[in-house]
Amino acid sequence: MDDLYREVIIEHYKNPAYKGHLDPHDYAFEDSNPLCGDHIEITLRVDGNGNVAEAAFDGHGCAISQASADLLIESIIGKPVEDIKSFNRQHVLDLLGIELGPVRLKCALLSLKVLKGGLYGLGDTLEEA
Amino acid sequence: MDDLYREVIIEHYKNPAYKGHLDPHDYAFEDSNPLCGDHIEITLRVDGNGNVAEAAFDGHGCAISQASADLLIESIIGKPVEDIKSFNRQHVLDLLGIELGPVRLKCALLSLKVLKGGLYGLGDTLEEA
Amino acid sequence: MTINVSEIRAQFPILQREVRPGVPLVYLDSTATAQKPLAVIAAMDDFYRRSNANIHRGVHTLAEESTALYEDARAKIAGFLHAASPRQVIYTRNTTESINLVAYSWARATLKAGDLVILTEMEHHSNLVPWQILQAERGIRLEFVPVTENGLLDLEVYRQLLAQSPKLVAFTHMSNVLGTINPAAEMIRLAHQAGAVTLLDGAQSVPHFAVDVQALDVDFLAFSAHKMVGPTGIGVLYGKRELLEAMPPFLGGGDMIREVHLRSFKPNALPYKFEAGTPAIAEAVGFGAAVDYLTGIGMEAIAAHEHAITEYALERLEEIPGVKVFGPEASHKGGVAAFTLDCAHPHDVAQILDQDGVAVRAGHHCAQPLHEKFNIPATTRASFYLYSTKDEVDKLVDGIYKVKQYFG
Amino acid sequence: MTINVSEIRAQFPILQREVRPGVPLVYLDSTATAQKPLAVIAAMDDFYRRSNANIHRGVHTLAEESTALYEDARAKIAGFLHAASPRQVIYTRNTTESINLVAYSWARATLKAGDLVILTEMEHHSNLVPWQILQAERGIRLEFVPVTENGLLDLEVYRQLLAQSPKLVAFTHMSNVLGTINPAAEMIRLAHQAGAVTLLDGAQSVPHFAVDVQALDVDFLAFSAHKMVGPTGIGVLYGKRELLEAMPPFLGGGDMIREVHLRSFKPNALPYKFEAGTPAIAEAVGFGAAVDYLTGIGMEAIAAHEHAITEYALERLEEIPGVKVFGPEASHKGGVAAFTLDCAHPHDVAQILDQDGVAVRAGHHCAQPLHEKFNIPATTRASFYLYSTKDEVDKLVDGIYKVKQYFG
Ligand SMILES: Cc1ncc(COP(=O)(O)O)c(C=O)c1O
Ligand SMILES: Cc1ncc(COP(=O)(O)O)c(C=O)c1O
Repeated sequence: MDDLYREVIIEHYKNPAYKGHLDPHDYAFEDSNPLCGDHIEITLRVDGNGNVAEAAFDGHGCAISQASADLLIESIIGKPVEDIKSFNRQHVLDLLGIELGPVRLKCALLSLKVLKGGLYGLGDTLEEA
Repeated sequence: MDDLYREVIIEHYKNPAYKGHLDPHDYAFEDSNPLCGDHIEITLRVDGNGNVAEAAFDGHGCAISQASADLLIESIIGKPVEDIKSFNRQHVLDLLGIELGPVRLKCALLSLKVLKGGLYGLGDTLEEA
Repeated sequence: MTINVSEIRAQFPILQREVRPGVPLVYLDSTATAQKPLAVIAAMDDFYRRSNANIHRGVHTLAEESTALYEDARAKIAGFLHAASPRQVIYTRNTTESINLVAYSWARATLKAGDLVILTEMEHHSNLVPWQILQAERGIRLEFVPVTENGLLDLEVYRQLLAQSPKLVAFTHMSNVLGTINPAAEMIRLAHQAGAVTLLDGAQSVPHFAVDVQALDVDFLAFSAHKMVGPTGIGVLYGKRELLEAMPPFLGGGDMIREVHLRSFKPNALPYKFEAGTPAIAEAVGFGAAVDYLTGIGMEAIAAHEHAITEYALERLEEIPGVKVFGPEASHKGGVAAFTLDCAHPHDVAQILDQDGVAVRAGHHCAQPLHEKFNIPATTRASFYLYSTKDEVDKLVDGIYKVKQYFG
Repeated sequence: MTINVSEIRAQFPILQREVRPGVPLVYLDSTATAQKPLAVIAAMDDFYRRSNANIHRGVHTLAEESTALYEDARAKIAGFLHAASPRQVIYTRNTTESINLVAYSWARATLKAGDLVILTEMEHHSNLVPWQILQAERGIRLEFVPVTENGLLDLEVYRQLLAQSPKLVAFTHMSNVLGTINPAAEMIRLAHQAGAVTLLDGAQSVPHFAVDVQALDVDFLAFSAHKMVGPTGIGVLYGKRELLEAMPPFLGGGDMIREVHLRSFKPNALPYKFEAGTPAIAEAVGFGAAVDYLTGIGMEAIAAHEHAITEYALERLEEIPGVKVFGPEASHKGGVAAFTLDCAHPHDVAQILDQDGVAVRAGHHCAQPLHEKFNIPATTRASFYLYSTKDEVDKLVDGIYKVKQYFG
């Protein structure tokens, strides 16, 4: 259980590298976790090759949701948008390096849900994953 | 339990003395037990002194409801209407001479409910009794 | 495909009971509610002793456990129905609330004055009154598929009614009085051809034989846990996803929302959109255990056992002078035998049977219009389940002879 | 007027549990749902093992027993509330359904476009969303009594709103976040003077202190069994008789009818008019046992115990740097302490507390507008009941210091 608050998570939570709002941006998505109110907004700029040039997240919530957003943004910069569409929950869990119960899983996956929901223009793609 | 079907009850059920419908009549009341569909109609003629001159019941239902209707009618003929208004559940149970669970009690009291409900012009006087 | 009834009976504590000293219980009232095996009772007991917490909103261990148990049960039920997703399984209180949910949410959003809803003459009050309320409120039109003398739906008239472009066809999969098992797949196919949405009252089918919502292609299915060896206080509405997604919320409150502000709210995703407030959590756990229990024994085996008992019961009942059993032959019938006895009222029959521990229902069984159709105020109904035995049928028959002694 | 907490704790099996090996449960989440004493668990267990049958319609022994148990529980609940008659006690699933029943039946029959309904800013979603749905459907007007900085209702504004002739005033007796106990008797008196009907959300009051519906003169009262050591799946709507009598039925189906024909029905008398379909029978039995249990200990003693714990908890929490507790002083407050910690999010607080077995809630506790008012997305909430101890408060405080180590 102590694992849940590994230093990397506390660190990304306290000092996120990608917190902010890009303006102008090519994509902006946001969503919140209805059960706890955690909120994430992601803004993206895409370069001519369809790769993510810049990205940032904004929002509020628990360490798990905010750290995973920061880690997720870090992991997508420079990646082709098409590749990002196939990111799954394991991708985020690998970034976090922890095991999570169902409720906290939703916190961890909120940023991925926002990202993929936005890229696909779909609401709930992830919850069935 | 065998008491429940005392001979007097079977007898009044099979050969009721007061089954029928009075026409003309001074009062006619009817009601049914929503839980089992037992139905009782009572018609009355009242004489100049406010006593019940003639009475009859009609309807269908179980032995308990029909026998108790017959016994109740027998018990009111010649009585002042004002006295009948104060008849209570014990009156009917004494006529039947048996103990009853809550469900069958409703069968036994249906005729009294019809009678009193009609005399008072009220629906549910008895259930609170 | 046979079941070991004495082994099964040993798992139901209440079947060990004596109604009065020396008088064992002969429970022939499973159509009203089924008895519960130890596995179901223990699952709920254990939930309250170990895991009880409110669900969804909690991060503590108990809340995670209870949420998992609650959702596992939903997944089990979805599997039992062959539903595409657990999200299509909405917990309600009972069959009745499930049907009302469709009437309040789907129907009020969809039906206009003059729209036709087809029901049948053999419906339980639960599948009549919600539509009568809507008729009074909205001016929809109700038509009824008649029941034939031998207790089957008149499918000729059904086809004629379908030609009038109904918006909804709502009917019972199995009658709780006649026992008739209606040809649901065929009726649903015809309804869809006519452009109607279908609602199946599965209160008596889901407990007694395998029901596959995808094979049936049914739009809505309603049933209750308490009739399928599960607890009281919980039922299910299954629905097709597109329909459920499009429906407005019904009850408002906690859990059914995504967000709430003082003057507005956004509804939650399925199935939560329709589950307002703290749900029947322990009951969901018990429901899951009930589904496990029935699956463990096998719905085919259960249906076969009930069929054998029903055949035997019809044979024995019909041999009693003055007894008239309602409904079709055993081949079209589930485990229900509703009958009249010429010399005695059903209430008296039931009361005298109770002296010998034989528990049957007497009345209109919440199907008063069907009784009116047959011109009888009430019937006595014996009904069977996986734990019923031929020996119990014999006790029923002996009891009826006793009634005849009193009244004959 | 004191209670023996260790004796009480021994009656709650779950409080003997270790969350993980060596980590005993410290359950501080009773506002979400209460734990259950053996008496309640056993009552339901026993019901399923001995008496289970469907109610009302049966004449056999089991049906009579279960009907009597179901109705006895209603009478106990009526007594607990000091209601004039058990007929005024309607079984529902939970507080949420009780409020929706009023919204669907009373309000839809009574309220017209433009009619004013007064709520408050501290309402649970269950007492907001039903009225928002009605606003969207009907065009009623909603106004909210504000919450002051120290967590009380602004009664000045309430009086001003009353001058606008509201048709309904619906408010919580006790906030599930702030713990505020509102002056219900006075608010109801003023509402009646203004000609309004009143609905009290008793989800947090009825479990925690004596509530006398006749003394309060309240028109409707809603509450849930699961928050008062009873089972999930059952709640109550209490109502004044004239109001309930005049209300149209809500859910249609079995038991709520007097008679049914194919095209019409007559509703049943109270309380059955509002209880459609097979109700939560075992749950009613458990509810009755819960009321007996609470009565046995005494609501005054329970309230006094909770008050002492709450005072102690506020004292200890406020001494932690960075902790801010919401809501009024202990004197105006029930057993709830919702707080924020400057360095950590409530979810993380709850998660870290869970490591030591301390179960608290984190989130908006279904009172999102109230959190918006205070400009916070969430709080961590510890809540107390008759089985809570000061020792448990100490463990909570120790846990918060641990959180500060992680995040400080
Ligand atoms: C004040 C208040 N109202 C209503 C509710 C809703 O209760 P339930 O979820 O049992 O319907 C709750 C409990 O969460 C509450 O605390
Ligand atoms: C065919 C049918 N439909 C509906 C119901 C209603 O079920 P419930 O009372 O569980 O809502 C029943 C059971 O009584 C039934 O047999």
